[in-house]
Amino acid sequence: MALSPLNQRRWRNFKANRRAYWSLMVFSILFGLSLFAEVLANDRPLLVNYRDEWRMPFLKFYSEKDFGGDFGTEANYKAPEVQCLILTGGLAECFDDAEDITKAVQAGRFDTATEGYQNGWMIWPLIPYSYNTINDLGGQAAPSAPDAQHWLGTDDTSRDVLARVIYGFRLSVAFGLIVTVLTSIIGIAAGAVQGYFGGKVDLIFQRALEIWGGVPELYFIIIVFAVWERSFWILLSIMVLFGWTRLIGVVRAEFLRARNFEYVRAAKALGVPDRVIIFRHVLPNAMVATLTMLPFAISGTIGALASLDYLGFGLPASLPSLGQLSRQAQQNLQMPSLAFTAFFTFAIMLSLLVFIFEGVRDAFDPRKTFQ
Amino acid sequence: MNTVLEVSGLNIGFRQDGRDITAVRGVSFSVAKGETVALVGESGSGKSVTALSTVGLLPESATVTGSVRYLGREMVGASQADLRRVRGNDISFIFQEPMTSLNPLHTIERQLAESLGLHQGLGGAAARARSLELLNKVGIRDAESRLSAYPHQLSGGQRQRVMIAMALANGPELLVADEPTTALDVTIQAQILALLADLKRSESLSLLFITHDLGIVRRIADRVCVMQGGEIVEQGPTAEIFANPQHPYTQKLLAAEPKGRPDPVAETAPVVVETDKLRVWFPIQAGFLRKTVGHVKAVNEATLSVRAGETLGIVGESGSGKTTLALAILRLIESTGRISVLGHDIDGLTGTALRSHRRDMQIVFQDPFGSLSPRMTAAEIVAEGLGVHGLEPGRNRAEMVAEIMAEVGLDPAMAARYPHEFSGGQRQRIAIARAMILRPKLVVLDEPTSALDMTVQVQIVDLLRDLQRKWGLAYIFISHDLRVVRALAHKVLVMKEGNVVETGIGAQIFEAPQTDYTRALMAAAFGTGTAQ
Amino acid sequence: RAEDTKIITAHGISTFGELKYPADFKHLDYVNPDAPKGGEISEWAPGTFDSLNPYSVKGVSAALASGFYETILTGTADEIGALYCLMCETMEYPEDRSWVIFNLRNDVKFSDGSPMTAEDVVFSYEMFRDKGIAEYRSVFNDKFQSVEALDPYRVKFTFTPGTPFRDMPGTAGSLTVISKADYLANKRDLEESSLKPFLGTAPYVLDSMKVGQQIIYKRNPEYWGANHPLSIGQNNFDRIRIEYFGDDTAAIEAFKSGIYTFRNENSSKNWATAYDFPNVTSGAVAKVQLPNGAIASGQAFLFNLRREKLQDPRVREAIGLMFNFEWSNQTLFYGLYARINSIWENTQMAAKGPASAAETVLLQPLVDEGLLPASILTDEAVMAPVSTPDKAMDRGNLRRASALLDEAGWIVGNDGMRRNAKGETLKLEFLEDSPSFERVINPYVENLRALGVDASLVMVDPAQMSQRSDPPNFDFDIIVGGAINGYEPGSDMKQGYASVTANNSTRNRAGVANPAVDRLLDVIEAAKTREELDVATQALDRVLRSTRFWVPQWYKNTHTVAYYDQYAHPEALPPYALGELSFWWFDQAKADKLKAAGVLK
Amino acid sequence: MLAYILRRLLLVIPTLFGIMVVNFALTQFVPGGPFDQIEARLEGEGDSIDAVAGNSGKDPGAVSTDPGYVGARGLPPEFRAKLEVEFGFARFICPDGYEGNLIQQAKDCEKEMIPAVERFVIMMGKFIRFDFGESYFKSQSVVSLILDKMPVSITLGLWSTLIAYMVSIPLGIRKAVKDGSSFDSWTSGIIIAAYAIPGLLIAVLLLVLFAGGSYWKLFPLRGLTSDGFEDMSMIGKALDYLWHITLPVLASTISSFATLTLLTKNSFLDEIRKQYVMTARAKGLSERRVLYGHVFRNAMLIVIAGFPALFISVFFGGNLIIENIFSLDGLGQLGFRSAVERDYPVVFGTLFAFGLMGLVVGILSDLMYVWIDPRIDFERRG
Ligand SMILES: Nc1ncnc2c1ncn2[C@@H]1O[C@H](COP(=O)(O)OP(=O)(O)OP(=O)(O)O)[C@@H](O)[C@H]1O
Ligand SMILES: Nc1ncnc2c1ncn2[C@@H]1O[C@H](COP(=O)(O)OP(=O)(O)OP(=O)(O)O)[C@@H](O)[C@H]1O
Ligand SMILES: [Mg+2]
Ligand SMILES: [Mg+2]
Repeated sequence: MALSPLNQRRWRNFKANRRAYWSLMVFSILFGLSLFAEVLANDRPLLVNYRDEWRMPFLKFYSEKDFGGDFGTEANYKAPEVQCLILTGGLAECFDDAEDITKAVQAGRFDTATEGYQNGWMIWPLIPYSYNTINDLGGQAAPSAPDAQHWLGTDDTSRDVLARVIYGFRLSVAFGLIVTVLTSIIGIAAGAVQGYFGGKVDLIFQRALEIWGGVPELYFIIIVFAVWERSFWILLSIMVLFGWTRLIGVVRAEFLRARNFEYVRAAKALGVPDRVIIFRHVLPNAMVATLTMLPFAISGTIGALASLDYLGFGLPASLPSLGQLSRQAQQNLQMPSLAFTAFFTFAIMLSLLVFIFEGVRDAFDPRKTFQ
Repeated sequence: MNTVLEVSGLNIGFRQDGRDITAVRGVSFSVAKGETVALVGESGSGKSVTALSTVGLLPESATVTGSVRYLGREMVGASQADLRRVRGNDISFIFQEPMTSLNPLHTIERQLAESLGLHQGLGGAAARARSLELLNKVGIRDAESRLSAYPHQLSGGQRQRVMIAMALANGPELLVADEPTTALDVTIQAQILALLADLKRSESLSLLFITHDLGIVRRIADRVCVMQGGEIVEQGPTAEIFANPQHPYTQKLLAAEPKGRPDPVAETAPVVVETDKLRVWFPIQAGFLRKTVGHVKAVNEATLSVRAGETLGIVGESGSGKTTLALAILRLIESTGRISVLGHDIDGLTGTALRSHRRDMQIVFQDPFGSLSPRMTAAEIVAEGLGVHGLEPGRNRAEMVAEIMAEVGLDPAMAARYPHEFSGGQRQRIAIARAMILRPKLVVLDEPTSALDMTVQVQIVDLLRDLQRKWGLAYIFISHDLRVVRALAHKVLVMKEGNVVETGIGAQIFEAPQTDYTRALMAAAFGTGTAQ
Repeated sequence: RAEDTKIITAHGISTFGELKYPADFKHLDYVNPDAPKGGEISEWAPGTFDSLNPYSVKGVSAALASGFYETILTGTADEIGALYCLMCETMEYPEDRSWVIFNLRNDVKFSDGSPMTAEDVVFSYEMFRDKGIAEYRSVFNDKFQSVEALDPYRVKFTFTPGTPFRDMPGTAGSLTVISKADYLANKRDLEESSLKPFLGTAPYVLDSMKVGQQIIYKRNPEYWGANHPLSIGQNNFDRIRIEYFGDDTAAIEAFKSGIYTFRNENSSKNWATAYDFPNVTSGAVAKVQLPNGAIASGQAFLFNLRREKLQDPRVREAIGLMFNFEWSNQTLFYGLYARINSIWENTQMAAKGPASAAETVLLQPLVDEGLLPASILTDEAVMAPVSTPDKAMDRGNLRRASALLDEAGWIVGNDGMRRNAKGETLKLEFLEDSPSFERVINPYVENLRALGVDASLVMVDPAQMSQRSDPPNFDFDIIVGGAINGYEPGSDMKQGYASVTANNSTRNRAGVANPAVDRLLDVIEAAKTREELDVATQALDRVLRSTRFWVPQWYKNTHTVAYYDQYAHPEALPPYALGELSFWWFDQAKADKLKAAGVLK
Repeated sequence: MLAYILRRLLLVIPTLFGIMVVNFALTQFVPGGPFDQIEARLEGEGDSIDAVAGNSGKDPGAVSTDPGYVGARGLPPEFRAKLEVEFGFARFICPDGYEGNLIQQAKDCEKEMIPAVERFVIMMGKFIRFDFGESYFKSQSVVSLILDKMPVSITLGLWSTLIAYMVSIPLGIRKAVKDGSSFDSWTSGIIIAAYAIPGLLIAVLLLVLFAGGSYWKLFPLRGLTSDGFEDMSMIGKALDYLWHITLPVLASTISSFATLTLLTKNSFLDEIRKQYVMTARAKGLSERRVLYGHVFRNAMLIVIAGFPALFISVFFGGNLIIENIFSLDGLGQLGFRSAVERDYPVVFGTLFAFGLMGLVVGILSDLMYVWIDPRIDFERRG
């Protein structure tokens, strides 16, 4: 896609702001990586060689029976019995003494001539836990401190924090981005129309907004959740429903002012349709607030999700959300690793976003020059 | 005679989208106490930036090297505190674009009083009295009631006079005046110049005067510097330069004058625009609740008509309602009275219905800077109308933009710049290009040549005439420069205080003005103005 | 007719049989009769308060707000079902307990010094009947026929014929008595919240309060009953101070800095991690576990037995097998809890081992009628399954559970989910409103999913929770609830387990409806002696547990308390109360030491 | 303008009515009602605020079992009927000529439920006279309840708004002036970090660190005033008050710097290079006066546009978490509690009162736009 000269200039300007440019790179890489969370952190191996057959459990369902076990339910790859079965090609002895056999096989001490033995192996992801894997802590209580197994420790349900951060980052950022994009589009459009046209449109629309603003979110959520099951998309819709009004005030104010400017009159004289005037002439000059707010809107949405969690109306309990992490941090001050993780996750994410949007602002600022 | 300002080896460059542009190269000149130095030259030659550099007012993107000394103190690279001490009190500024140079949210009174308070410690009633005095001096009528006005409620010329009043408020040593009279009618202009001459005499005010009006230069300047392409190509005492210009550009400049007379229009040519008793009254509001306490009768019952291929010149003193009338005709402000364009009554139309007529009527605003979207490039601005009304078949947009830019004398290579990266005259030409690219039937030109040097002015006048000949355009031409009006206008309409005092065939009015007012105007313009 | 029946006159009454303390007892066994009086004890309470009227649904009443009042009879902490005369000299009742007369003491004084008479008792009765919370209203309206003052110090309660009289004299004696004169004179209202307490007779009166933050009670030096045998060695503190905190962390911090001095810890996490501050290590704060002989709550996951998929006991057993209490206790609760096996855990009423002979007598007929399987007579009482504490998933239990589900027709499909013949998955939704349960239920859900059960946790808000879990909706699969129990099970057990209540009682959320249980409930209600009751309850316990209507959870069999070391308690604590506010006492010497050490101000 | 203001004022009525209608309609669909709440209370179930108050650290458990409970089949019908009448959900229809206390003698009369529409009309009738009734669960009128909670909310709201503005605006301006410098970078770092500390955490951390028994015991743990406040001198009172509010105000402010500062910075950046600023400089004004005297007013429109919303939210929204942690009794708790407990008189009363206030503030803020920028009007355009 070819960029217009102006956009090229903007892109150059953006790149000239090193901080913004690198923030964008880092953020994209982080988010990109988190899109592959299943490969990074999973309690199913990436690749299993069982009796010379290659299987990819992280993509496909295999029952324990498929590995010579006795349950038809999904193989629990973390269980010593299953690991032993895979390594030995399904030796029945595994049911009795899985751990010893496993050790023996790994140390090469195992008698390979044993009836039915066939060597197997499996490749684990870097972080061999998923966000909902319940870990055994060998006698410790959850939340546990960071150690070699769990680099960021475990949470109060004994799940791996790092895995949850990775999955949570993906979920929360996706949630935040979608909500913010939708609310901003709607909010800016609504604010723009109100501020630009003024008069009755403004008068009536504003009243409608005031009425909408009076709707108690909590009741609304309760009602919605009484009817539908709690889910990512429902929560997202609710957030959009209540979030889109946030930007309207500032956008409207900026438009009320900007519509009086001479260049708007000039555009009108040219016969430019209102729609185009709004988007091409006024909006770029009325974006300050919007661009400033956006990074905070994204992290604010994630935060709002946390407070909803806190009140008991958040995402389904089984999903990993960053909000939950901060709640746990607050309730488990005795385990500072949780607080640190929560803080750094939010701080890094937010700084990246703020810097990116600072760059965007600069890119759109005609008078900004870089040395 | 001691030197007040000494500029030597001044270089100014701008960073623009990663490249360096040199705007001023090796400029050196000096201004002595009580001396008036005129800076003349091509539009875009670096006059304004040179002037701005004297007190360090250039934008961040500028790099300045060389030396500017004010009373022996180095100004280039001086600290903000030092600069501040000099600004306003010692060196005052009149900016080229008065329309955008006033704080839009402060009243006139406040802006004036601020200067007074800052350097003279005047406050309250004293400041008010002094403000009134200043406004009267610069010829603002009914100054008392204007004090509480905001800039947007003033006409272009009135704003310019406020600027002048502000600059003179503190009795500066050196006044840098960047085209201070462009928006003023001849009578006021004369009054201002007299005022300056007075100050020069009584307080030995030094003046760095930038202008395109060679008449003025001849009248008030002691010395002249001629700039072209960022360099001073020639400088010397005024009389010498005028009598014996050395540099070819100077010669060309002195020779240039809008010449010719309008071609006659066929009686049968269709009427393009017609108004009947057009009236615009602005409410005067007072108090927090903004009750309307009276009206500024900006335009009273203006009736006019323009045919295809015909030019209607509108002249009149500053603040007489010319701009307002123009805006009203194009339905850019609310008005009462009939307006018909190409036979359609457009006074009741709104929205799309009105918009479909817009292609046929275009306007060049008096305030070109304000009328350009700050976040769009020149190319986008010029091309915008094409996007709305469609391209001429078989041509592409970039090509058309380049062509029209060349026609108005702009380098198409500058098309990717933002408006603030141009000089005043260049911006004015962008505005002209934007209007002309659409080939409308009617063009309203509100002082389109005020910021242009003679050579470009001639070029623009020729262009306008060409286009008119070729496409049968109708112009409404507002200007204070009566020579340009004479060169272009078939008919002339004279306004005063919102009323049309006289209207008629151009030649007639110029030759035999009917009213006293017009007579005075003519006398000021042709009699005293150029007689010397 | 009165002459026909024997009238019993006594200093107290027990539900069954004898009272532990004779009429002339000097003091309770578990108190220290020589305990010094004085000092202050302070505790915390969560949230705020805005009322001192604990008898209204309005307002949030302050902690211990009912401490201003006494009842005619009072119980002790080492005996179940016994009530002794506090404000009466003696009580009279016929053998069938169809009425009771209290001979009031004439030295009982309200805290303003005015005497308490029969008139106040009748007035209190009437007030609670007309304006009390629903609980009182229905008892007083339905079960009391009349209440009359026979003379200024004699009051008679007659019970409505047809009600089970067994507990009625006790219920009557448990009436809180407030002053009529004060109530009328000051236009008080039992239904409204108020910051002025009614006038009562109790040993403590209001000292001062800061609404919502702090309330201090002080011992009334003029207390009428200071030498009453029931109060000897009790009410030892001069002042009882309650500090309110909105937040648990704030509360702990307040304890650490000595803003209050006694803390009964209810969080295992705090117990394990919060008590490592200097005053604990130095011994200035004592951190002790004291035995708790109280009955365990019947806290459990309750199945909704009305759901078709949950009607097969094998399914319920399989689900129960997947709850790994041992792992949860170790990993989530710092090992502080004990497992509940029986509904009457921690009492002699819990069924143990194979049915005893006495139980068999009760159970045999039910087996004969085909209401119960014969195995109930021979099998040991069902115990909660034991799992490994080290692994969240116990493979042995998984195998057993799998077998059970296979047997019940829930077969594992190609996706690892179990389906029945109709192709439905075994959906099991945990409905919960308390976020603190999330960490407990989530591992359980994961275990269940590993079993092939389509389990999930659904969080709702409290209002929705009660709407969905209450009659008539009962719209849940499994919730956390309490299986009701009690020291003296009686007619009230029907609320929890009888067929008639299966579809309309909030006490029987599980929807237990089993004819054998119904029959045993009748036996319990009719029990005449403690032994009969014990046996019948054991039998009921055995039968109920065999139905696996629940997945029992845990209870705490100790009191975990921490306090600034200036309090002392009798060597042997009674089983049913910790009693820190009443029979513990202040040790001035130790307190002085703490003060000297700068630990407390 | 006057006409516009009049129009706006008139529109307040239908708007407020609309807000009430929507809310009333919504509450008809909310599962659970005040009666469920009373039932829950009688069953001794947890306090509504419990889950939210950090008390969720408590172990799951302690389901109360109280064998003597008799309300197991829900509320006894007469009691419920009485409550329904008291709460305005029903009325008694009594035989002709019946005299006496309706509520006491409920049994003689028929209970009739009042249809929702009628209830709404009755309620609005009272609200118009500013009669907001009495809470279902407290023997206190809604008005006095709100007044009781105001000190806390005003304290938190006023101070945190003030501090936020007083810090953010100068800071933002400075950042704009020094855009791109290292000062700009590290201040950004700090305010972002402050924003990033999860809201739930900051209050607890402050409490534990600066008020708790383990680290520095510098500030009190709860409340707005100490014991014996009444007896203090004026200065003592002021100091005591400030001492108490330091931590809660800090906790509620710390995250608000980020947006406001950056907003200020960015709007300044937009204005600071405009032509009129050059004029101001050319006058020889000091940088401060250029920034505060000229740019400020031009740049601040949006900062001010956000103000009414902020005002409403800090004053009437309360801050549940901070109120809880510092044991303050403010509107945050009241609002949440009444919503969860379905204490409708409080819910609607606050909604009406604050809704009205919000609308008026809305009008004022629009007028403020005009006052800031006289070019602004609200006429139809386009
Ligand atoms: N901010 C800027 N960035 C880039 N180029 C600029 C900038 N400002 C001015 N220029 C260029 O510098 C040159 C000199 O501009 P200047 O405003 O001094 O012209 P001028 O002589 O005053 O012309 P005019 O008579 O038209 O006002 C012009 O070519 C202009 O395009
Ligand atoms: N928005 C407004 N509100 C109030 N008065 C206004 C407004 N706009 C213009 N005026 C007044 O109307 C009168 C006519 O103004 P107009 O701009 O038409 O003058 P002009 O003839 O174009 O003058 P100039 O030659 O100085 O540009 C002036 O007195 C001006 O002050
Ligand atoms: Mg210039
Ligand atoms: Mg004009």
